[in-house]
Amino acid sequence: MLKIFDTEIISNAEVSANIFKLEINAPELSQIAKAGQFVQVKISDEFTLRRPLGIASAKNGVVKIFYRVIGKGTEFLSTKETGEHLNILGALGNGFDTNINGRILLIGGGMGLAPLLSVAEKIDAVDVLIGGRNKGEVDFWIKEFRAEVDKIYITTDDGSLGSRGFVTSLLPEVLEYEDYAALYTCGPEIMMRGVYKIAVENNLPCYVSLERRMACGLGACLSCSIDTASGRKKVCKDGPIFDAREVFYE
Amino acid sequence: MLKIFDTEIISNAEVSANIFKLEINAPELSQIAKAGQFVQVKISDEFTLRRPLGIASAKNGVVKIFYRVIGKGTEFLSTKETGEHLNILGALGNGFDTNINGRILLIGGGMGLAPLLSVAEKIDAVDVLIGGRNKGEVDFWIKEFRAEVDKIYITTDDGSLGSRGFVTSLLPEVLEYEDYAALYTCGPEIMMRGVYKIAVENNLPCYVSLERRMACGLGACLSCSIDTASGRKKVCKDGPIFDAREVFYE
Amino acid sequence: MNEQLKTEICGIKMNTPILAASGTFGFGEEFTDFVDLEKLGGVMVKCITLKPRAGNKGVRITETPAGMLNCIGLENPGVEKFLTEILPRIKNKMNVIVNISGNSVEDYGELAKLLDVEGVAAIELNISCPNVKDGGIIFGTNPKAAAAVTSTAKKFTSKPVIVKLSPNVTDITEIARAVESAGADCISLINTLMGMEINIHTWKPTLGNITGGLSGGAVKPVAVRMVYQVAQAVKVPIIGMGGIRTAADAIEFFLAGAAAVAVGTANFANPAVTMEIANGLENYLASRDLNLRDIIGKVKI
Amino acid sequence: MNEQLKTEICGIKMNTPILAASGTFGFGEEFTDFVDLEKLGGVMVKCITLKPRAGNKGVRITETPAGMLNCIGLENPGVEKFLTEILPRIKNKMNVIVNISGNSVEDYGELAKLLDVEGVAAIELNISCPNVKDGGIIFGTNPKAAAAVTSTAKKFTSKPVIVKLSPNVTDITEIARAVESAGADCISLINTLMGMEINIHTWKPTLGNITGGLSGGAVKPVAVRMVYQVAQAVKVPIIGMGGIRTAADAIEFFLAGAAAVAVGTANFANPAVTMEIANGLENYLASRDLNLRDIIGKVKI
Ligand SMILES: Cc1cc2nc3c(=O)[nH]c(=O)nc-3n(C[C@H](O)[C@H](O)[C@H](O)COP(=O)(O)OP(=O)(O)OC[C@H]3O[C@@H](n4cnc5c(N)ncnc54)[C@H](O)[C@@H]3O)c2cc1C
Ligand SMILES: Cc1cc2nc3c(=O)[nH]c(=O)nc-3n(C[C@H](O)[C@H](O)[C@H](O)COP(=O)(O)OP(=O)(O)OC[C@H]3O[C@@H](n4cnc5c(N)ncnc54)[C@H](O)[C@@H]3O)c2cc1C
Ligand SMILES: Cc1cc2nc3c(=O)[nH]c(=O)nc-3n(C[C@H](O)[C@H](O)[C@H](O)COP(=O)(O)O)c2cc1C
Ligand SMILES: Cc1cc2nc3c(=O)[nH]c(=O)nc-3n(C[C@H](O)[C@H](O)[C@H](O)COP(=O)(O)O)c2cc1C
Ligand code: FES
Ligand code: FES
Repeated sequence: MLKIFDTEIISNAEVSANIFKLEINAPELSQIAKAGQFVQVKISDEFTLRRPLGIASAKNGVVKIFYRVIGKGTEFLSTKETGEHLNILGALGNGFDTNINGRILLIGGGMGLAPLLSVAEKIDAVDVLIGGRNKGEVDFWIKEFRAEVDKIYITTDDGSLGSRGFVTSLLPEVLEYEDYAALYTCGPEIMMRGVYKIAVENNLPCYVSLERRMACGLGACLSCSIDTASGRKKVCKDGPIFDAREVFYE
Repeated sequence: MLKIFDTEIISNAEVSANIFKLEINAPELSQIAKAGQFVQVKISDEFTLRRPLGIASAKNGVVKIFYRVIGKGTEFLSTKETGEHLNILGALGNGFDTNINGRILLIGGGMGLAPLLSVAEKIDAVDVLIGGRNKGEVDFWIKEFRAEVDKIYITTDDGSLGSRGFVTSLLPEVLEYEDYAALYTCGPEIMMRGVYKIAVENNLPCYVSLERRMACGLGACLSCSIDTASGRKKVCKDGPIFDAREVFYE
Repeated sequence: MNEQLKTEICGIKMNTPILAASGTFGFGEEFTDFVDLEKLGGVMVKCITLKPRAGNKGVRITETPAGMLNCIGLENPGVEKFLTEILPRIKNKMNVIVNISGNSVEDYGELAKLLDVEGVAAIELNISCPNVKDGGIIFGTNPKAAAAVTSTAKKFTSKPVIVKLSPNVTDITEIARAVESAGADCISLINTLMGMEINIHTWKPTLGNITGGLSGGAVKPVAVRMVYQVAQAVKVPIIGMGGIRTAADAIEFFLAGAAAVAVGTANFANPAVTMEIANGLENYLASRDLNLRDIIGKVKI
Repeated sequence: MNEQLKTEICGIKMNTPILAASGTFGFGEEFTDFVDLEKLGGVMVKCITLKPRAGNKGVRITETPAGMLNCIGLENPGVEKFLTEILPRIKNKMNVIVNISGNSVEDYGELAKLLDVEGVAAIELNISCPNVKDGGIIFGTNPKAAAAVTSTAKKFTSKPVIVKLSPNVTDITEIARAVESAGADCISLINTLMGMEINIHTWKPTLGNITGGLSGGAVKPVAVRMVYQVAQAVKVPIIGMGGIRTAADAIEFFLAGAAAVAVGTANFANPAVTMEIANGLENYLASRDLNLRDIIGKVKI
């Protein structure tokens, strides 16, 4: 059952340069939301389209979202203040499987860590490999993940925190330490393809969270259609979580 | 010298049903503004056009505006709060002559009282004839005019305050009590025409403040052009104040 | 269901004169959490072609001032799958109006014939596509081509044929008259205006297809004007669309001459918007003690 | 004045490639408190006709989603008064580009001749007006009529002739090619899209003239698309306009193929906007170490 929720903003604060953490009061949504699902946020009456944002946490009636200001919509969103209302459509998409047997490794780059946080929140045996451009971009993620995961591995492009390089540089090493049942990844497509390649080499299931521009978010408009090994799919409805084999098949 | 002012809202409160009093901090504008001039208010980035509103008072660095909520622009304006900024273009138009010898009678209907208040503020020998639909619509005007004029005459359509009827019903009587040097009027066009007729009968100069839809407010776009006895004129630049003989000549 | 809003357009009984525009409402099912599909006058489903199609590559939508551009293209599962898998699922839930596109006049005929089945309320000819077989000109920009498509479709179906006009023309009334003469039972308009956006960082067109169709509030004044012009030019009923977001917008179209209206882009901002428009229209009429027919085409000139 | 933005278009030396669009900027003088007129590439003054005209009656403008409709009509003091009273006042302050309108082909010729005087930088033919003398069809919607107006104007003036295209056509490139062949030195586009609004309380069209011209942000995607199409079709320089509000918008037009741009409706929200756009453009180019010519028409397809 999808719904439009009239929620109230608890807080909307910059946690790193141009990255905001938004907390909204949304009891019903927080109950029904599955890890890896997303919402369509109405920015204001002046915006023709809603903006898709991942649910990073849904707990105790509160839904948390992390977003980067990249254009007009997210910029306007960043000006909203505590107490203002936010119209939200959700929860959308399929979500990650949170009933898997065994330990899961979450691998996220940049804002891709948002949906992974909601997975960490839901399952116990879970570690995270965090990638970012620099210390500032990963620091707040570390704080968010600390309580939810066992191990945190960190890479930064500039080496200002953790090991220098990309998540794909560190991943093979991480996979040697520990046996994982599956890899869940979200971030730039090139990163996810890299992760998938390593997953294949290690014979591990790999699930990815995809991003496409979306209008309806309901599977109606075909803005977000993609080719998969089993035909055309809609990222908003059939995804955003896909078995990497389905989408990176070529 | 016209300017765009970045002003701060001191208050923006409903003073009667759907009528708001807006006070802004605008030292320079308040210095240069002449009675009867107006400003073009930028509602927000989403509005293509500014909205013309009369300067009702310009004193001690504060500019006061009274506006009725009638459409999208004024509705949005009414949601602005103390401390928010307001982008204002002004001061526009010619304004009333405030150096006239002798007593002036101001005759205003509804929101037409706004520019007349700025006249009352600037000259001493002045009375006002206030017209409105009902008590609620004139009460706050009485408060505003009290300190600025000598006599206040009141009519309401429903008789709930002052005499029942229109300003034009009471006007002939008022003109009997006192000798006026001129009539300044602003309000619905039909009312102003009525006032002009009585002025002619009494051989009195009559100045009217006109309203037309405006885009530029600078005399450039011809949105507000009118026919006058001396050719085409622009209400925004050649007006909004006109000798009634010029505009009601037919 | 409110009686006041019931209407009938070329034989299609509608509970309200509010429809969902093709390409924005899927097959209707996607909106069941927000919309009582029976309360819609009909759902103009995503365009159907003879063969399944994947549509355009790359970015397919972008937001523009008070509007959006789309270049979905003709992605659809093809008429066969529509008839066997989709139609049976949806046919009893709403008036199904099937929007069809072809590469040639014959395509339209074939589609019209295949769709002449129970459960299809009407077919809507999307003529904003190029005549691939015959020079590539857009059917909807040429009165002869538009008429040819219309008369061919009419020949092969017993269903009402709605012809959906492209606004990218010099004289919309010329096309409207041409399709009326060719037998159109109803005219719908407007389809999208052709537009383009360029990304100033990458210097590439934002959309995968370079250009796309402009829709949403931005186009409303153009749509109202065209509905008004076409209403003066033809006798068949008109389904008006283009930028409708509120009941007030819809009423403008009725006054301009539309017998019904369709809502497209506004469904994205608010999936329940069609219901709100129906309610708003009902209130407008009730508060003035009017029937729907009292406002259709009643703009005072 | 920044050297980077200097340019020359059909012989007109411009300090920046940012112009003010006809009808939105008066005769330039009205904006001197906000704009350094010399910093503009030119001011396309309000259209001038042979005789003085009063324009349309009734309401002349209304705001629409991200845009506006206007039906000012051709109000102007007439060419004589323009030449004797206005031109002497403004000619040394800016590049004066005179926008002209006529009721017949001959009118354009006569105007072109009368305006072939010192102080006029160029004339711009507004061909979005009806050929009153010859059936009433809009010059700009017919390639032959557009070409006739162009060649006649060219015959009677030594000034560069800019032809301003109407977007209300099926194929903008057809008109562009026709006026280029007829001798146009430059093409400007787009003029306004024809639109309409109906007041749902009074049931009357909002505008005194029933329909009006749509401009502002809403039309930008259509304008960018048309500039792009015309740039592929002709060799003469293009002055692009339609919905430009920011430097980013202007850059889109340059990438699409405009050699200069004009700003219209945005002057109303911000009378200093042309200066802000010029500065923004300068920063964009400087930060990338580019010249203006490095971006013109450089959209990557
Ligand atoms: C399922 C999903 C979940 C997402 N979750 C998050 C998240 O948790 N945190 C976060 O920071 N971002 C997330 N994004 C990306 C986010 O939607 C965009 O950054 C945002 O829409 C940009 O809007 P804008 O108006 O600021 O940018 P503009 O560039 O002005 O937007 C223009 C249009 O493009 C679309 N668009 C632009 N960038 C993207 C993008 N990367 N993905 C999809 N659409 C885009 C916008 O929605 C809008 O329609 C997610 C995207 C999807 C599809
Ligand atoms: C010189 C001048 C001074 C004014 N002073 C005042 C004042 O002090 N207090 C006050 O309440 N109102 C005043 N008005 C009227 C005020 O401008 C309109 O009520 C306001 O613009 C309505 O905007 P809207 O968006 O709410 O209405 P909408 O109807 O949504 O506006 C649509 C368009 O029409 C224009 N418009 C609508 N009504 C009017 C109108 N009556 N006059 C001019 N343009 C209109 C708007 O500016 C806008 O461009 C004045 C008008 C003028 C010309
Ligand atoms: C994403 C999208 C897809 C569309 N697909 C189709 C289509 O397949 N067939 C068609 O005839 N019109 C299509 N249209 C046009 C709409 O049906 C409608 O005519 C147009 O968008 C104007 O209405 P609106 O402004 O309310 O959206 C599409 C529009 C959008 C926004
Ligand atoms: C109020 C107004 C008056 C206009 N008058 C003229 C005119 O006299 N001649 C002309 O060629 N174009 C005229 N135009 C069109 C503009 O010059 C411009 O082509 C159009 O508005 C698109 O640009 P914009 O969206 O930046 O306004 C007018 C536009 C407006 C808004
Ligand atoms: S966003 Fe509409 S189908 Fe996915
Ligand atoms: S509002 Fe532009 S000339 Fe008066």
